[in-house]
Amino acid sequence: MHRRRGPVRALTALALGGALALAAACGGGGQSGGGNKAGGGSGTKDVFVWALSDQPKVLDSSYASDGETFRVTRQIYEGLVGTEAGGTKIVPALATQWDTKDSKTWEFTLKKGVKFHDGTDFNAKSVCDNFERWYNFTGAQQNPAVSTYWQTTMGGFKKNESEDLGPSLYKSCEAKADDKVVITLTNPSASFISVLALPSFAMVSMDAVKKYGDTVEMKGDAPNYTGKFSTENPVGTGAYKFVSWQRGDKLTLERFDGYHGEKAKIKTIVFRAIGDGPARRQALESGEIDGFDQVEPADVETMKAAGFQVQERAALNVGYVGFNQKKKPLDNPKIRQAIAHALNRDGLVKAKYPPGSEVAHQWMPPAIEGYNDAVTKYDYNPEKAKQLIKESGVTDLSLEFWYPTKVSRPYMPDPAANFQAFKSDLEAVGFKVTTKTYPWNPDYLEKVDQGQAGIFLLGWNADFADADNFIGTFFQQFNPRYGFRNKEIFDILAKAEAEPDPAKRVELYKEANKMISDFVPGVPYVHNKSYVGLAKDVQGFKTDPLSNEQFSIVSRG
Amino acid sequence: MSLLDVRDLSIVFSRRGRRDVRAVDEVTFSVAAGETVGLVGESGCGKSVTSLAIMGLLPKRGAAVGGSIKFDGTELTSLPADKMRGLRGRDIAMVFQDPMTSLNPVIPIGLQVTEVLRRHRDMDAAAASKEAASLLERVGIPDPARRLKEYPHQLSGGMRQRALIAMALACKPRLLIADEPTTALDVTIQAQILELLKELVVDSGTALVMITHDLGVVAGMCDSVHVMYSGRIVERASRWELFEAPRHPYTAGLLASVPRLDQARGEKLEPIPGSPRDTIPWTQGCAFAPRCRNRIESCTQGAPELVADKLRPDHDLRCFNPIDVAEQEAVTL
Amino acid sequence: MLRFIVRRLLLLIPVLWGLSVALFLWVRALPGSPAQALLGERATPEKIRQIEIALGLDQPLYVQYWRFLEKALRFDFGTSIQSSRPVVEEMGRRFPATIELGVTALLIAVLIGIPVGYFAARRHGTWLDQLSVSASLVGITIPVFFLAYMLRYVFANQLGWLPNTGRQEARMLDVEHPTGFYVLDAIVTGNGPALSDALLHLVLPAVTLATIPLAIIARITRAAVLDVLNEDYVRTAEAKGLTARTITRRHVLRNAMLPVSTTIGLQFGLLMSGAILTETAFAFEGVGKFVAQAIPSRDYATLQGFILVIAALFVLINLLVDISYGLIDPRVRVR
Amino acid sequence: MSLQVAESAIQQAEHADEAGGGLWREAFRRLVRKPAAIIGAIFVAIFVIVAVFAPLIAPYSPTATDLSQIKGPGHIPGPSSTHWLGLDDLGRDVFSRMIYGARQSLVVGVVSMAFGMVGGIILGLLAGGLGGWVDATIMRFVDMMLAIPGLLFAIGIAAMLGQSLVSVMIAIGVVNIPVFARLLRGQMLAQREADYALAAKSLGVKRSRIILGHVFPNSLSPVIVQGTLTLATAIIEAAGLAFLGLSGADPAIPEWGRMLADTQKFLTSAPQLVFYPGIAIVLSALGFTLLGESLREALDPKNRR
Repeated sequence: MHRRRGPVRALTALALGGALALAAACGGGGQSGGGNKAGGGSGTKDVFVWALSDQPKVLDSSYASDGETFRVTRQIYEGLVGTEAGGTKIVPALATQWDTKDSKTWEFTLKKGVKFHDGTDFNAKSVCDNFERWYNFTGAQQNPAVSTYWQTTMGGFKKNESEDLGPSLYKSCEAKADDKVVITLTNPSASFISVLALPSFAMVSMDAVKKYGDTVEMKGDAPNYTGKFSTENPVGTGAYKFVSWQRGDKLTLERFDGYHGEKAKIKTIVFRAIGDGPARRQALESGEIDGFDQVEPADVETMKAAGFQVQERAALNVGYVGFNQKKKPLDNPKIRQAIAHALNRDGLVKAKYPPGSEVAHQWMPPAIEGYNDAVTKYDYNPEKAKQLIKESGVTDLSLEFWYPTKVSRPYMPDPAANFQAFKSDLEAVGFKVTTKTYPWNPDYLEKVDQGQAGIFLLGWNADFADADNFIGTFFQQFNPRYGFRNKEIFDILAKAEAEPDPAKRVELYKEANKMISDFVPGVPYVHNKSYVGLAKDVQGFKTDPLSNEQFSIVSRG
Repeated sequence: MSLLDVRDLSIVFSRRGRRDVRAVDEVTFSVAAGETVGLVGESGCGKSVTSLAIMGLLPKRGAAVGGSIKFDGTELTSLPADKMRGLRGRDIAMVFQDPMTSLNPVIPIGLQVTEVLRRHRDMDAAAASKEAASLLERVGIPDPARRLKEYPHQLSGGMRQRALIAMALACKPRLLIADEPTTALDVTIQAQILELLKELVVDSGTALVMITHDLGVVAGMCDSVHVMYSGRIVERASRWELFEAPRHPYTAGLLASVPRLDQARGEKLEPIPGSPRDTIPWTQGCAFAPRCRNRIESCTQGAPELVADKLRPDHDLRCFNPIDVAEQEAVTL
Repeated sequence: MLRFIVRRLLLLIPVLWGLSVALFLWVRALPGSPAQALLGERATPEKIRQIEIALGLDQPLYVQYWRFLEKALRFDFGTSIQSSRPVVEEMGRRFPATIELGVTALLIAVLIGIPVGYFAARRHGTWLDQLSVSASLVGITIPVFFLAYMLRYVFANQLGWLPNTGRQEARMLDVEHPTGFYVLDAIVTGNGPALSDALLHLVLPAVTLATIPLAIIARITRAAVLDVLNEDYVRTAEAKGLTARTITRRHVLRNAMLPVSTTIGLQFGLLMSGAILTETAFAFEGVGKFVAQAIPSRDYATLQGFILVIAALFVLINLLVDISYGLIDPRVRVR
Repeated sequence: MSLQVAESAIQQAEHADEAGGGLWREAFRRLVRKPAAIIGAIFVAIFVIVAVFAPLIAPYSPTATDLSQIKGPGHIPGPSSTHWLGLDDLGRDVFSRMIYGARQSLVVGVVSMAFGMVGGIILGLLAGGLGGWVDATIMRFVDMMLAIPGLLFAIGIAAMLGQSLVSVMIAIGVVNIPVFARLLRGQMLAQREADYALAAKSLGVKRSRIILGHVFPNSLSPVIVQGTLTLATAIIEAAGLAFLGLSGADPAIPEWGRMLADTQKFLTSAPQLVFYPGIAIVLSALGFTLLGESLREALDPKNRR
């Protein structure tokens, strides 16, 4: 008879247990809430917690292509050259100086006494080994999703396994002495030195690569980094060395005491991934983290008011409304001009972008050489827009306006808001706007790049500070995205890219900017400042236009 | 002194937004130890409600009980709930109408029998289960040890009713109320169950209140019979009296609508016209008046009282125009 | 019973197979390609083609399906585009999170829902009953994520009693996760602060996720108890003079639990749907959030693997519910 | 002769139908006595009236932005005498957007419900009417659909169909198909065993006539109750999908679920923007739920007294 009572009794017991657990949880609440702060006090001076927006994908910089991965690898590795802190100028890093006569043969002098975290020496042989490693990538390593930056900048490999790969820009590397190395290219390239500043060209310990392996498999639909070097044993020369990575939890770095430069001030760096924007801000406010990137525009002022540090980062980006001239009536220049006059760029930037953001009038930010103050500007003028529409003689004023979802870019923190504002502007001057939207990646990017969109929201973040990285990538050849062929623009951009004389190059880009402005292939509207949020006691943090922020110079007061 | 004394019992149901319903009124009867009393009437006449009131099983809210119910001198209407619980199942037990639904389907028969024993007779598990087996045996369930482990759905209807009777008799109650104990059963089983009840009552000297709409049941068992209509007793007499010479037109109607062995061949059964719903409130007159063959004018101008029959002192009647005894005889002949 | 289980398990095979085909076709029918998803802004048509060949996406569909099935049978679902890790590894990381959240939510729902439903039924028609009925109605009609944000606003932003998002305080550094169930991990490693931290992080998401099942369980319990209270066997039990406790537990609750236990079993689908919203709203890195993100990012491998496993779990849980139903209800047991 | 008997059986069946009609009449009488039903009906009525007469009620355009009202990012003007519920982040009148939002939400609810109901009725009718292997196949299919958590299923369909309100409505509708199908099939199986159907069958009335003429119409009442309840869940589900980024293409067109989802980012700075659509959804869903539940109770023969 007792047996039969089992379930009910068990249920009662459960109920009791649950109540206890809840009570414990509530009781624990106060305790741990206090404990947080107390715990934060002890030893926090030597720990710096940074919130990433996503997990890093891999710890091998040559396989990486996304910002959050680079944010971690930048602390572990260094390249031959770098960019000056807070600026875009190329400065020495592992190479103290370099020289080239023909932009084809490059000679580097290396810093002496540099050691990798595993104790091996960094020298000319290391440099050649690294280049040979990249050059000899095979199989899945040749996948554009794996060696993205190598392929974008250097082309193909020693043995190209896909006919879609072009020839390699890299030819050979020769260690002339321990600290002298010569790299030879197949063609002259003035931008080679800028390329080397990219985080993907960081020097890694080849001993570690051989020891732990750097294999990659294409499995299912994505690369799986099976080599332990790439995920569990990254070894570089940076101020921090890798300690551990518990995926989904945290990634820990520690000061490298054998660092060749100034040693890191804070001993431990912890990276956490917090995907939710407001949650990152709240984590900073509650003292859980010490810093995060991409503060929401709306939060900048409130966070400052609450005493948190909000550091501005110079804008190396452009947000624009693109036109596809294959779609009518966008083939009509008057219509394009009309749209440019119809959009209230100032209103939007003032209302939705953080303070310090600039209204854009050309397709690259002012900080980059080649920017032209004298381009045609299209001010907000609905009357003029209506006038231009009348002049164009176009009667069918329907436009298909595209915007992406599931994305927040520095130049476009809230695409839907931009879209709604612009749509309202366009309707105000008489356009009939229909809406199309897709998730940013892959759908939106794919369809826009295939030329399916009419007018669309897009933008660009600089990989490196060069005009070619902006208007060169946009307009140097036919791009289905914009759907136009303008030989003059194509030609001048090609000429500028190949021009070895920097001064002449700048002039050509200035000229190009003017031509582009007159042609109106779209309406650039913002160069957005982005913001880093930091705890009150963080000192020495220096924002960088290319997001190359070194944590080694950070300390806590 | 009688074992159960019900005096002026009234039960009023009230529901928010509806008019109060007076389900039972002016009900007075008593049962002596060892006596079998029948409460007879069509469904809805208040007989089951009366039994629930005796058991103290009416809902606390929405049912107002008036008058007095005395059990062995104890007033039940004002007895605290826990005292009443101690009484129920031990001194007063009840057998319900539908054995199919009156047993808990998810626990074995055994537990349902032993739980009474353990509650009221302080038995331990082993003794209770032994006693339960003998109880089942007594009510005629073969292989009781096995049955104890079985669940209600594994038993036939008759078996279940036997099991329910076993539970009711487990503590040798002094009063047993059987509410239509055979209605839901096959005819062949009905007789067995009635026989069983009769036997048990005689054996143990338990007083029995038999609630039924079936005059056949009454005829076989009861010492005296109370006929109820629309919440009130309309006629009361000993079994013999009642069957021989019913005085109330309702009783007569009930009798006439039941086939009888002594009925002349070819004689038609006469159902009472209308349905129990065709009624008027007792405050306005006789509730049975709308269906009554003997209706006279005064029937709808005031309620008749329950008074002793002028002709037979042991026979109570609530009627302005009862059936003539002579007429009765004419009918029977 | 065993035959019943085996039969049901065998029935699982065609359902899962059909599902795998449907899933495979569905994933291919989604706009956008995984190659583009991998390359993002830097995609060019050449690079996309190169990747598609490498992935075998240029092969005919049945070949692709066969490859997928062959690997899936070996429990190899490929690599997630979102994280570049094997899908199976992601499952190992994310299922514990969701199971921890779901079980906590279900516990809350059951432990509060059943008593509330029971007492509402016992006090049928009183203001207490009315209140519980109205509250459960609101609980069912409030959008999950709205509730989530309201709770965050009140308890995290305004009052500061509970953490806003996530599963763990970012500054918790000395925490080991041998199992991935954070509460369990903290207990196993004897880490007190980690335990209270893990529990605190569970409170708001679990309450959010529990709301709808709680409301449903309370309603079903109330209805079931009301039904049972009107049953003849409860009257029989009363007539036996049993104590109120015995009647409640043995006769009322045991019978009322039949429909309630079925309902609890059916909450799995609701919990999973709720988990998608709850985890997204609380940045809780579990299955729901990962799958929800996988759809716009065209993480094919994740979608196929996770949804297949979720569906299999769902069917298995339904089977378990049927079996346990048999344990409570003898009438089913015999059949 | 046998034809006559058959006719009488049909008449009997028609009586059952009349009882059905009477059932609805009686249910309606019980319904108007229930306070829950009245409250539900009032909510629903307000909702529908606002939706239908939105252009007459709303003081401003729901879509025209006015950025000059916005001083900077994060600045959201609160309620004022000119804008009763304040402005949103693009300077639009929130009250007008709420009014027009009722319209879209009603459309979403009704269309998704109708889609699911029609689909479910077709499947249920085939399964319950034809029986045999058709029934088995359809029910396996329905089982498969039910094996995927509802919201996940809806996301999947909406994602496949692309970003538009139509695909959201189809997605929600499809998810509800198995619910309706099961309900109708179960009810039809029960009705087929009902006395009048058995009688008609034993008299050789054509099966299709019994099923289409009598069994089917007599099985519809729980389906209609479920339809009312689905109106509520559809609006909630649409909000859930919007939260996950699946909703109409144009965010300018106000729809409560979308508004609720899109304003989450202002929760700390302007909680009122979140609150209005949230409350509107809860109240309208509550209205349909109360109505549906009361209807269910009123139609339940157990409650007939």
